[in-house]
Order: sequence, then C-alpha cells, then structure tokens
Amino acid sequence: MKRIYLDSNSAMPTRREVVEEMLPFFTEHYGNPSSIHELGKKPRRAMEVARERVASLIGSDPSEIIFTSGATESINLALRGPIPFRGPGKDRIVISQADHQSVRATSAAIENSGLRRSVLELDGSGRISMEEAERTIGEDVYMVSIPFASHEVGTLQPLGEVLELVKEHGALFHIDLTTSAFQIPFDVKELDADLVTLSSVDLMGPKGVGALFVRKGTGISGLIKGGGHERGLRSGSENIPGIVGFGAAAEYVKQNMSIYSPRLCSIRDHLIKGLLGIPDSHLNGHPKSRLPNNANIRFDYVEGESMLLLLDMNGISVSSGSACTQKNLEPSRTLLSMGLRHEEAHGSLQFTMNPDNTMEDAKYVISIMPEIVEQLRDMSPLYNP
Amino acid sequence: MKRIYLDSNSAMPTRREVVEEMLPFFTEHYGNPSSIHELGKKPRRAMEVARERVASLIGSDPSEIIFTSGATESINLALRGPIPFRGPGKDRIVISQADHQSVRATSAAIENSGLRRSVLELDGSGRISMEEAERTIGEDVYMVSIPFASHEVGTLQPLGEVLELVKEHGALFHIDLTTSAFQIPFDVKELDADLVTLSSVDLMGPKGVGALFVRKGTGISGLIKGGGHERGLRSGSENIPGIVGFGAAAEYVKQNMSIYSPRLCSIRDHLIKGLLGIPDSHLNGHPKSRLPNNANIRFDYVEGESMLLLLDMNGISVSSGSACTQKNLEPSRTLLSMGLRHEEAHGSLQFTMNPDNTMEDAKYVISIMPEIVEQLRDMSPLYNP
Amino acid sequence: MTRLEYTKKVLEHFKNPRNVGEMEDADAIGTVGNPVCGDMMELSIKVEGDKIEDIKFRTFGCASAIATTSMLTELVKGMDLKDAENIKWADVVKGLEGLPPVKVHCSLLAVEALKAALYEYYRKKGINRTDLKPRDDEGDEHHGDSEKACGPLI
Amino acid sequence: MTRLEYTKKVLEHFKNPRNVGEMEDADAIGTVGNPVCGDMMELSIKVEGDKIEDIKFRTFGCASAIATTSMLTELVKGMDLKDAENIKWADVVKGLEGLPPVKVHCSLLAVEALKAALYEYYRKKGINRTDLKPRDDEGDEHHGDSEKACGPLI
Ligand SMILES: Cc1ncc(COP(=O)(O)O)c(C=O)c1O
Ligand SMILES: Cc1ncc(COP(=O)(O)O)c(C=O)c1O
Repeated sequence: MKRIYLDSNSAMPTRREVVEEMLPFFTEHYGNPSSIHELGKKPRRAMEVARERVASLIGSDPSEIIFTSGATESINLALRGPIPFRGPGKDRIVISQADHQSVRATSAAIENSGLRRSVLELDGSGRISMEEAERTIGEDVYMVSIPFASHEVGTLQPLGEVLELVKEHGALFHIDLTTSAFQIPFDVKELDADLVTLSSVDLMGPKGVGALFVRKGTGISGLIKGGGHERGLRSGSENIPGIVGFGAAAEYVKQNMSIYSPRLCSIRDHLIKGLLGIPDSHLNGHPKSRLPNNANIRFDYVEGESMLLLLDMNGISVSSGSACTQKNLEPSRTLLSMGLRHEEAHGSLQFTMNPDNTMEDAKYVISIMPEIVEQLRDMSPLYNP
Repeated sequence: MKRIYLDSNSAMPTRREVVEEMLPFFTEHYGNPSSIHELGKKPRRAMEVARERVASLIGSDPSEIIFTSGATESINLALRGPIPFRGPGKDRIVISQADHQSVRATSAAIENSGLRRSVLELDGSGRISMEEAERTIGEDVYMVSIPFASHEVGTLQPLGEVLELVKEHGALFHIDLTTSAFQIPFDVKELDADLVTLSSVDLMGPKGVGALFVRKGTGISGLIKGGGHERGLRSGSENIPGIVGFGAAAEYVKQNMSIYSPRLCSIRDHLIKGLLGIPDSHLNGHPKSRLPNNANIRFDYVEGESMLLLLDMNGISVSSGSACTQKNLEPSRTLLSMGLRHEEAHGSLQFTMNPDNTMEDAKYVISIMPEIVEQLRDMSPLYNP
Repeated sequence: MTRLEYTKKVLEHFKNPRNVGEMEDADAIGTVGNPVCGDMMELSIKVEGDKIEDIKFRTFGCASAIATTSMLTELVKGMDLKDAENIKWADVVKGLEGLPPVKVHCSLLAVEALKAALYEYYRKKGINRTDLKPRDDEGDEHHGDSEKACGPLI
Repeated sequence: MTRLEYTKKVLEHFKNPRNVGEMEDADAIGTVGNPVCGDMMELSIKVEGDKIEDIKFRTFGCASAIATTSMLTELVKGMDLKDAENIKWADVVKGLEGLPPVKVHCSLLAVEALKAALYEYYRKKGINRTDLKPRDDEGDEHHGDSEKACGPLI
C-alpha cells in the first residue's frame, strides 16, 4: 500500500541530500570545533557555514544565531533567558492560545516561579484579536510571544501590528517560526522581533537541532550552563552533523520555497474544497490567510482518533485535534479558544503537508474520506439524519 | 600524512555501524514516536530498544533512562532538577575539582540563585580526599556530584566511600560517567547512585545525545518544559536517529569493552613510559588507578599550546591543559587543585585514546616528542640546562 | 511504549464492530458519556426471559471506545441478566487482549452503559435497582483544566 | 570562528622563528611576562651607533607568543633606536597578517619586551627613560579567578 503522509506537523523526513552533507561529520570530520589542531578545522568551518545558511534564511547576522537542540529548547531559552535582564516592574509575559504547548508550558513555569502570565484568546478564524492585545499588553510586560501562525489550524497572526504594540510598551517580542519557516519567507530586518525560534526538522533537516535568533543587544542569559559554547548562551559540545544538516536544510528551503509553496497552496485548496463536499464538515481556521501546508477540517458527529485510525488503515497518516489521541486527553486549546465546542474539537483532523506531497495525495484522501466519515457516523449516537 | 588522533576527550568518531543503524530513521522511519498512525511505530519501537540498550550498559531499568541532548544538559538536569524536592535545610551542593566545567558552571549558577556550594580539592594524584569529604558533606547537603574519574588527568575517584557518606547524610549522589562509560564497567545495582550522566559521543555514538539515569523514586523536575516527553523530564520531539545511534553505541561498548580496554591500558602504559624518558617530564594523575585511555604528561620549561601545534604539524592531535588554548585563558583547575604551579599546568598535555588507537600510535608519538620538547626548550628563557 | 498502541483484537473490533446499530423494539436503552469528553455510548437491549436476547450499540468516540462497546456486546449477548450485571471492565479489557492504560476508562464506560440499560430495564418493570444507576459525574476525570491533566501518560 | 585560528604567517614564524637565542655580548636585555601567566619573553639587543645592529629572543609561551617575538625582531633588526621606540603592537599584528583576538596580548607583550630592552640600554648609558620603563603589572589581565575570566571568548 502506498503511504500518504499528511502529518508533517508531527515530523518531516530529512532530505536525502541533507543526510549526505551530514555523513562525513560522523566518521571523518568528527573533531571538536574548539580543538586547535587539524581536526577542529573542518567542523569549525562547517558550523560557521551552517550558521550563515540559517541566518540567511531569516536575513539575520550569523552572530545572532544560537544553535540549540530543537524548537522546544529555543522556546525555553527565549522566554526564560531574558528574565534576569527585564526592566523594573516588568513581570508579566503574554502568550496566545495559538501557541504550541512548549510556549504554554514554559510560560506556566514562569508563572509558577512568581511572575504573571496573560494568554490571548483567538477569534473564530484562529487569529488573536488586536483589541484584546491592546488591552492586554502594558508597561508591566517583559515579553510577548506569538507564533507566525497557529501550527494546528494554520491561521497567520498579525505580527506587524503586535510588534508595534510590543515596542510601544518596551517589551521583547518572540516569534515561534517553527511551522512557517519552510513555507513562508521571513526577514528579521523587515519585522524586527527580538527573538525567533527555528527548528531543523521543520525545515526537512535532522531532528534534535534548532536555533534561536537573538537580536544583537538583547539581554539574555543561558539556561544550560557549562563550557560557554554559543556565546555562553548554550553550553555543550556542538552537535556538528546535526548543525551541518540544519544548515543544508535551510539552504534548500531558501532556494526552493518559492517553487513548492504555491504548489502546496493549490493542493491545500483542492483538499479543503474536496473534504468540505462531505455533509456537515467545516474548515477550521482562516480560509485564505493560512499556512500553505495546512488543512484542518472538522466532521460533525464523529471523533478524531477513529477517523485517524481508519485513514491509517487506508495508508494515510494525519493528526487529530482530538481528546483521545497523543499524550494527553485534553482537546486542543487552540480550537476551544476559537469557540469550537469540545465535541467539535474532538472531531477535527489536521492534514499537514511537505514538499513531497502531490495533488494525487489530496485526491486519494478526498476519495477515501466520505466512506470513513459515513462508517463512523453510522455508529454514532449523535448522528440522527 | 597519517593522522594520529589522541584527543578523544574532545570528541570521538561515530562508529560506522552505528551510523548505518541511524540512517533509515532520517529518510524512511521519520515519523514522530508519539504518532498513533503507522509511521509512529518504527521510531517508537526503535527508541525503546535504544533505551533498553543504554539501560543495559549500566544495569538500570529502561524506565530510569531519560534521553537528553548531551552530557552538559544531563548534568544541568541532574544538579538542578532535584532542587524543588530537596528536604528542609538542605541548601548546599558539593562538587569536586575533578569535575567537568559543566558541573562547575551549573553549580555556580545554583550558588548564584541563593544556595551554597562546596568544592572538594584534589590530592597530588588527582583524587578527592575522603578526609575533606567527611568534613564537607553534612546534613545541609542536598547533592554530591563526583565524576567516575577526572576526565583531564584520568584519576579514578573513591565513589563507594563517597556514596556511604552521601547516604549517611541523606543527600543525592550524581556521578558523571561521561568519560569512563566506554572503558570501565559500571552498574547502578552495585553502586546505587541516584543520578548518572551518560553521553553518546563518548561511547562512539553520535553527538547531540545524552542520557540521565534517574533512580526510581528520585524527586526531580524537568528543566526544558513543553510537550511532556521523557516522563515530563525533558520535553521536545525526540531526536530519533540520535537516540538510535546512542543505543547502538551502548550495545557496541557493552559487547567490546572487555576486549579493547585492556589493550588501551597497555598502549597508555607504553606511552607514559616512553614520554617520561624525556628529561624533566612528569606524569599528572595516579600512575595505576587511572582511566585506560588517558595519559597526561607535563614537560617543564615549555608551554602546552606550542607543543600541541608542533605535534599537530607532525600529524598528531592532542589537547593541552594550557592557559593559551581552547576558549579561555585559565589553566586547568584540576591541575591547580592537585598542587601544580601555573607554569606546570601550562606545560601539560592530555593524550586520550579510543579503541581505534594502536600501539604504533604511541610509538610514533614517543619518537616525535623529544625533538619537539627540545626545540621549544631551546627557545625558552626558563630553560638553562 | 506499547502503551500507546492497540492490540490486534482492539483494531479488529474497531474495524468490524459487532452489533452496531439502533434497535426498534428495544426493551431498554442505556446512554452514558458525553460528547464533550470525547466519548458517548448507547446500548439497546432486548430481554427474553432472564436472558439478554439481543443487544446493539452506537458509540461516538475513539477506537477503543468503539472496540470496548463492541466487545461488551459480544460478551453479554445471550447471557443471563444476573451474569451480565457482574461483568467487570477487566473482562472487557481481557476480551480485547489489553488496552493502553490511558484508554482503560473506555472499558469502564462500556460497563456503565450496560448497567444503565439494565437499570432502565428494571425501572420499567417497577424495580428500582439503585446499585445499577449510572453515576452522573463520569467522564469528568479526563476533563480538567489543570496542567496535570495535560501531563504525560506514564 | 577564524578567531581561533592562526594565519599562515604566524604558523610560519612559529615553526621557523627568526633570531632565536641568547646573545653573549648584548648591550641590553629586556625580560617581560611571567611563566605563571603562560608567557614570558626575553629580548637581547646589540646597538651600533643609533641602530639596533642585532637582536635575539627567547620565549616561553604559546605559538603566538613565539611568533610575535620573532616578528618583532625581524621588524626592528637594523632599525634606528628612535623608530624602534615607536613600534606598535598593531605593526606586529600587521606583520603577522592578523592574530586571533584572544592572542593580541602577545603582541603587546612583545612590544613591552622591546621597550624593556631599550629602557635598560638607556639606563646603562645613564639616561632614565621612564616612558620606556616596563609596567610591573602586565600579564595580570588574564589571570583572575573569577568566572568571568573563565568565560567564553567572544
Ligand atoms: C509551532 C511549534 N513550536 C514548537 C514546537 C516544538 O518543537 P520540538 O518538539 O521539535 O521541540 C512545535 C512542534 O511541533 C511546533 O509545532
Ligand atoms: C567528564 C565530562 N562531563 C561532561 C562533559 C560535557 O559533555 P558535552 O560537551 O558533550 O555536553 C564532558 C565533555 O567532554 C566531560 O568530559
């Protein structure tokens, strides 16, 4: 059975040419980049090339890129690192219900440690409301964290407007670019956020590597202490093969995004249109202002995990916003914040693509989905047509 | 020119068969292990196999192994994670001058945050003194951290004796096993430490992966917050290829340590004997009770980096305990604690091996070293023979 | 980490559930759960003498909710009412050759549905079997707002 | 990260240092630095008329310490005393086509050594050139015990 992978939010394959670039750094150029003998040189230079490539993807200076072990660590560093440097009276962090759990959990820990936290709700399309943002962001805020887009429903956020507010109140701005970086261009010169989280796996690079952009002059202290690597902000011997792969992936994305992103938009729109042909189905998130790779659909009267498993039995991998999947039993906070009822959240599926996906994939899903929904509705006590 | 690598403390090559095991997890089994569809299965199972292999190396239960991004992160987690769970009045951490900088820097941060810290000094052979340990470890100590051996001078530490003291005073015991794990067997059932740090690259696995053994029942909270991976102690999507490689390396070490370690001892002893043939040269660390892969020699009247570079020009990679190398200008605290004068510390070289090294390597170094030392002594104002 | 995975038996029941549907001439219907919590079950029974002659179910919920209800109907179809009363969630789990820990509540819910149907059956006959009366609060356990409820599985 | 790396010129001077050694008939010897700090330099000069006729050095220290002293001797050999006085650390660094930032202090030390030798030369002639007198405290800068002194390079 051909497998159709539509769960790129959960993980993406590493591109073969990226793996090729990594390989010599396992067995041949295995030295420590801090070594001053011959074997330090290749890894040191390769790391610098990778840093330049990652920086180039977001228009930053290489010295503003701090390598980490992934998006979650970058987010922990971004949100907590500036705390010791925050101004007097600045003891609140503002996040949004569009944020990933790593932002939520980190800010919850910050709250537990004695600071305060506000969480911006979302409108029906999955966007934060500028009205609420204006009410919420005040002089006591040291940081505002907003994702470029909701990774779940794909809705883009009004970053430019938020940025103005943030600057007006002398706060720092962190943008989680994890999900959008491979598909929508971003430049820190155009949108002068202070901190930006990037993840390698979400650029089709290897897992276990990420980066935090830290704008020059931003006061921040490291979380992981030790040998003082990464300008003292992230100690620990560098994961050179991973960093090299990250750089190669960033380069690939930069060169090819303009080719594959429009294609992903077409597939997405076809998929959405096809699935909305099923009665009592609805699009979650904004119809236009959304990530090219994301279609999030809810089907009334049925539950996500059941659909997910039947799709899986038909060779299709997706994620669900359901209570019954993943590691916890909570329905998605993003969906609830958008005003969905619990049972609607439970009946939502995320279809997320990468450049390997094709129009045929969408067509196959559209051909399979109606019978799956019907089969489950037939046994649902909620469904009485 | 053939290259002889004697800087395994700085980095080790990843074994080819380890890389082979990792490869399918980049491009083929790239799913997220939390995914309930088909593509989650292979990574999930592979991660469990890796966990069992790493656990097996130190005789622990797989559920006691927490995967991290490396030794430095494991150490940060080990030293700071238990703080919220420490008993009343327990506000001091005890470390030693044999510890790696990551232990020193983490405990310094702990001290800065309001707790206290004691640092055990070393005797002339590089061992902590039990007398000082007895004086230092009291009821107010929540944790004692000692490495299995000094990574610099190779001297083994009296872990069993320290453990008794630690238990007597109701503290936790953390052992940094980073440097010793590939060369000396260790079993958490025989030595019941509470926390043990392991590193993949130091087992000839990939960089960017580590583990912390956390004995069942140990109160500890995670540092990196997010999706609640690794029993809530280490959030972030798992680095599956890295973890698979770590497991494969642990398995290799377990199977082969008894073959290569005695061989490393012979090479080490030959190297030490040969180099001590140079006038005014001395062994740093204990002559017998030392890591099989470590020879640390000091040469009077000359400075480490100069020797290191001349060795490098002759195809030999080593590290120095010198002020002038690496990222900082400080001489090694381990060497100073052992009573060496600054200029002696500056003139010390670390020769550290891995199983790829041969007796020929030692012989070549022994043949080259005398002229290098002579050349530098000839231009040293300290040397007036 | 097989704790995340379903047994073959669960998947088989999920894919080909037994006794699905509504029953026109049911003697009693038990409904438990709440779509808000992600699962809801409806069990219809037909009793002949002291035996559960026929049983049908409809379930909104995840694969294990569907499989446990299906398994339960298979277990109790043809059974004496007395014996059916004594069915335990563990019997359902055993019939399915195991359930991931996080899904065990589904088997509890299926047993609750059966009890609700039996309660209704007796109630209609004028017998008040309070011991079979469904609790009002089920489902709540996995529906808090605390960080804990959102925590990892193990 | 070329900041960690030496230029070809540095390595060449390190490998084949010019004017190494002691001088039997030196007119003056300047010694600066301290082995405790990892580098120490000794410069011997021979003066003829107003010119540095000959110069020799001995250095204990890292590659850049050796290379900067070697470079300095090459620069000032045959030079007028006046011009030699005005040699700057930047001239030495330029001669070497650059030094990693963390090693720049070596070039300062080499210039200090020259001044010390010149100071000594004038002193012997009865001229007190306090402006050339070596500072007592050099070397101290990279020898603290603070965490900061132990921090990363950049
Ligand atoms: C928007 C967003 N931020 C952060 C993360 C955390 O990434 P990781 O688990 O790779 O650390 C994710 C993960 O999918 C994400 O989607
Ligand atoms: C004994 C010891 N502990 C910890 C570390 C830190 O390891 P890493 O830099 O891989 O995080 C090292 C590094 O070499 C070490 O030798």
